[in-house]
Amino acid sequence: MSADLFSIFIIAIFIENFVLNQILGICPFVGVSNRVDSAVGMGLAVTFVMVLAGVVTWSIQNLFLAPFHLEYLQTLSFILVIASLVQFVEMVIRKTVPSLYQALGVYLPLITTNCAVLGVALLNVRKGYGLVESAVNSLGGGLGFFFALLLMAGIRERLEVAEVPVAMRGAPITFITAGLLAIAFYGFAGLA
Amino acid sequence: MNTKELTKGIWAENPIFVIMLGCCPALAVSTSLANAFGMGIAATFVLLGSNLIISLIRASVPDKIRIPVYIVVIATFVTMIDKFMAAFTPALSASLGIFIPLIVVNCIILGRAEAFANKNTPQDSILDAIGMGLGFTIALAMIAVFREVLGDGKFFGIPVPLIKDDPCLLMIMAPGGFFVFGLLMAWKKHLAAGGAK
Amino acid sequence: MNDLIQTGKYLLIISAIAGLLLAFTEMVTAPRIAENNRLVLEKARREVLPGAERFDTLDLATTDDAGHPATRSLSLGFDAQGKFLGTVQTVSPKGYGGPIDIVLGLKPDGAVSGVKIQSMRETPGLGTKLAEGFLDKFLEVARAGHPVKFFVKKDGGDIDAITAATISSRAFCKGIRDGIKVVQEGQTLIQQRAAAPGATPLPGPATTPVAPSPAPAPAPAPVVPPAPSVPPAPPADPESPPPAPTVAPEPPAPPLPPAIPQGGGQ
Amino acid sequence: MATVTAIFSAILLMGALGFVFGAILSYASQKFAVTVDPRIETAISLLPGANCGGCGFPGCAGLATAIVEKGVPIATCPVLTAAARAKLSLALGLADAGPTTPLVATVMCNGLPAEEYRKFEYTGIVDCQAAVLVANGPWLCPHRCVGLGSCVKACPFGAMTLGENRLPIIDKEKCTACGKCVKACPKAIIKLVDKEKTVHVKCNSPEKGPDVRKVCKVGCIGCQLCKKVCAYDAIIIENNLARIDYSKCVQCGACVAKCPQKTIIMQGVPDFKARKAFIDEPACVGCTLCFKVCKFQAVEGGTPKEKHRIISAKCVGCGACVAKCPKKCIILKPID
Repeated sequence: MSADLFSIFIIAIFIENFVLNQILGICPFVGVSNRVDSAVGMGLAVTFVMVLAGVVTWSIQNLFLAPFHLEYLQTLSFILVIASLVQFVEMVIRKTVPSLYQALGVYLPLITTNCAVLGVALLNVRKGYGLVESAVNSLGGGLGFFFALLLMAGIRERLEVAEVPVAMRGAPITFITAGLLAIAFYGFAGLA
Repeated sequence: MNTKELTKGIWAENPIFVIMLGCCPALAVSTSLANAFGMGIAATFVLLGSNLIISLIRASVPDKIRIPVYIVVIATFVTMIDKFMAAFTPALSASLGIFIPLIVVNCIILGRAEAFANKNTPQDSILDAIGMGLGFTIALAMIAVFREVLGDGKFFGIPVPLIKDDPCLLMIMAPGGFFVFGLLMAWKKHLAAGGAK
Repeated sequence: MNDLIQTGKYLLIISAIAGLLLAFTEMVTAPRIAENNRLVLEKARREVLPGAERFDTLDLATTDDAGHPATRSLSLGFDAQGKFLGTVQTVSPKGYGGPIDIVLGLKPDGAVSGVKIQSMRETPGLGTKLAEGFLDKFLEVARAGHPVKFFVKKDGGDIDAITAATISSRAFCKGIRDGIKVVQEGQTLIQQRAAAPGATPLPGPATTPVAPSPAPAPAPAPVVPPAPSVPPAPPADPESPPPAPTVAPEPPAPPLPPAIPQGGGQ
Repeated sequence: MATVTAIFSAILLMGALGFVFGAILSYASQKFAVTVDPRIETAISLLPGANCGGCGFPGCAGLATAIVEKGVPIATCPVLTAAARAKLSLALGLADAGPTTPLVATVMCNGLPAEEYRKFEYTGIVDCQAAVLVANGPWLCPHRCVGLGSCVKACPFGAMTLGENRLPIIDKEKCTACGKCVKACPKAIIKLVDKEKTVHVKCNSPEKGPDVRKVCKVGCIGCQLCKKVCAYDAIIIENNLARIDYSKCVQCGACVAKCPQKTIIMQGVPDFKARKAFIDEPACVGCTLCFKVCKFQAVEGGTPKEKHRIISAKCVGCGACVAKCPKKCIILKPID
C-alpha cells in the first residue's frame, strides 16, 4: 500500500508536475516567482490549500455527491470549497505574516482560480483515489508546484543581473525559462 | 457607450500578453486553431455572462465572502452552459465540450470580475467582457497558429506541405507552448516600445 | 455573532440558488444527454459491427485492473436474418489524461471487426492521434487475419505506437486485449446465447429499463445467468428497483454507457 | 417524485455547504481581524505608494505607521511634492515642516573617453557592486562611474537610463530624489542637488592633478582656476577636487568657461562659451556701481558722471555688474 502511495507522491511532484507538465497554475507561477521569499510564501500557501482542498473535496464527493447522484454539482462544490479555503488562508496570512501578505498581493486571491488546485481535486475524483491517496496526491501536487516555483524564483533572481535584451525583459524571458524547465522535467518521465 | 472599454481589451490591455491572466488554458489548449477559436468563443461567452451578473450583484455582496460568491456565480454559469450545450447542441458540445469545465479555472473570468466588474456599471462590464474575450481569442489564435503549423504540420486542419511529414513535436507539448508564448510577448513588448532597437 | 449568521445566511442563499439552478438544468438536460449518448453509441455499434441490425445484451462477470469483481455488458450483434455476427463492447483503459472509451467489435472467431474511439482526454495533438492515423493502421493489422499480438512494437507486439505518445498507444492496446480476454472467458455463454438466434431473446437476463431517476448512469442489471464459477456481481446501486423483465423488440438499455466526456460516473 | 428529491437534495447540500463556509469565514474574519488604525489607512492612500524605501522605512505602509504611531515627520518621505505633503499633513493634522527646495539626483562624473581609459574588459555579473569587487572596477580611474547600471535598476521611478560612454542619464521630471540610486552606487558618484542649479563639477576624484591626467581627459586636477574666477566664492577646493556650494552659485558660467579640463559643465549647454560684459555707452550715467561691484577690476572708470567701459581681458563674465546696473545697460555676450 505505502509503495503505491510513494509512487503517487513521486509522480505528482516530478513526472506529472502540475506547472511544467500539465501547464496548470501558470498565472501565479509567473506572477510571484520574481523573488525567492515570496515564492516560498506562495508555494506553502498553495500546498496548504491543495492538501486541505484535496481532503475536503474527496469527502464531499464520496459522502455527498456520489450517494445522492449529484455528480453534476462536482465543479460547483469543489470550487466553493477552494474559494472559502483561500479566503481563510488570506485572512490568516494577513494577520500573522503581513509582509508576506503584501508580497503576494493580488496573487493570493488568485489561488482560487489557480487551475492546479481545482485540477488536483478533479484528478483525485477521476482517478478514483481513496482519501489517503487523494491527500498524498494533493501534497505531491502542491510540493511539485512549490518545487517548480522555487526553481523559477532562483533562476529569475539571477536573470535580474544578467544582460537580457530589452524586449525580452520581464515576462518573456520567464516563459522561455519555464519552457526550458519543462524540457528538463521531461527527463523525469523516464522514472514512471 | 465609450468604446475605450471595448477596444482596450483587444490589444492595448490584452488579457494574456499584457495583464498575463488566463495563461493556463492559453498554453494548454492552443495546440490547434480550431481549439483556440473554440476556447476563445466559449470563454468570451462565459466572461460576458459572469461580468454582467457580478456587476449587477456587486453592491449587496459583503466583502468578507466576495471571492466565494463570485466563484459560485461563475461556476454555476459555466456548468449550466456546459449542460445546455451538451443537451441541445451535441455537435458543438463534442468540439467545445472539453473546454467548458476548463473555463471555471480560467483566471481571466475572476480576474475581470474582481478588477472590473465589481467596480463598474453593467454596460461597461459587458463592453469590457467583449473586449477581453476578443483579445483572449486573438492571442490564443496567434499562439495556436505557430504551434499547429510547426508542431502538427497543419493549418486549421489542412496539412502544410513542407512540415507535415516530420513536424517538431516539441511545439505541441508544454515547452513549445512556453516558448511561443514568451516570444510572442517579447514581440508585443517590442512593438509597444515603438519598435525601439 | 449575528455577523456570523448574516454572512453565513448570504452565502447559504447564493449557494442554494446555485444548487437549485444546477438541479433544474440537470433535470432538463440529463435525459437528453443520455439520449444523445445512446444515439452516438448506437451509431458506433453499427459502425463497428457492419451489417448488425439487432443487438442483444449479455452481462459477463470479469475483474477490472485492480482485481475487484466487475461486470462487462456485451452486445451480441445479429443481422436481419438473425445470424450471429459478433460481439460489441466498450472498454475504457486508463490513458495518459484519463480513461479512453473504445467501442470494440469482435467477430465470433475473435478477430477484430471494427474499433471506434468514443471519447478520450489525451494530450491534444499527441494522444489525440489515436483517433486519426493510428486507428486506420491498427485496423489494417488487426484485419490481416493471422493471429495478431496486440502489443506495442516496443513490447514485442505488432502495433507501432504513435511517436511521443507511447502511454496512450499502450493503453489502447491494453483495452483491446482486455476486450478479447472478456470475450474468450465468456465464450461458452456467448455461444449459448448465439445458438438461439431465431427465438426472441431469452427473457432471463433482460436489462433494466431506463430508470426515470435523473441518475445519469443507470446501474447495470444485477442478475447474471447462474454461471457455475462466477458469483453474480452485487447490485451496485441500492436505490434502483430490481428490473421487471421487459421484452422489447430492441432492448433500449445501453450497456454501461461510456463516461460522459466531462468525466462523471464511477 | 424522484426528481423533486434530487432537486431538494441539491439545494440542501449546496445550501449547507454555503452556510458552513460562510460561518467559517465570518468567524475567521473576527478571530483574525487585523485592527488597522484608520489614520494609517489614509496616510497610506496619500503617500506616493512607490514603496521605494527612500525614507528608510519598509515601504509606504511602514512609513505611514511610523508617522501615525511614532510621530516621524512627514518630510522623511523625499518623494512627496509640496502639495501632496500639505494634503497629507492636513488629513493627519500634523505639522508640515518639509524642505522647500526640491532636489534631484545628479551624476558627478563625465568619464568621456570610455574605450581609451579602460583597464580590462569586464564580462561578469552586470552589476556595479559586483564589478567593483574585481580590482576596483574596469576603468583606469578608480573613481569613474562603473557604468553597469545598478543605479538604473535601483530607481523605482524609472528616471534613469544608461547613456553613451555608459554614463547614467537622469530625467529631472521623473526623479523624486528618493536617494535609492545614491545608495546603489558603489563609487558614491550620484549626489542629491538643488533641482534648478545647472552648473556642476563633473568629477569625483580626489587624486592629484598628474595622476588624474593619466587616467582621464576630463577629470578635475585641482588647479583652482575656477575658484579664482568665481565672483560669488561659490567654489570650494578640497583635496584637489572643486566642489560647488549651490546656495551661493548663480550659474553665471564663468567657471565653466575657465575650467581647462572641461570638468565643470552647464547642463543643457554642451559647448558653453566664455562671456564678456559690454556697456551700452550712451545709456551709461556713470553711477560707478558696476566699478564698485566688480571683483576683477575689469571696469574702467570710477569717477561719477563719466562713461564707464569694460576691460574685456580682465572680465570673466560673472554678471555681477549686470545685476547691479540701475540703467540695465550692461549685457553679457559670448565672444567667439
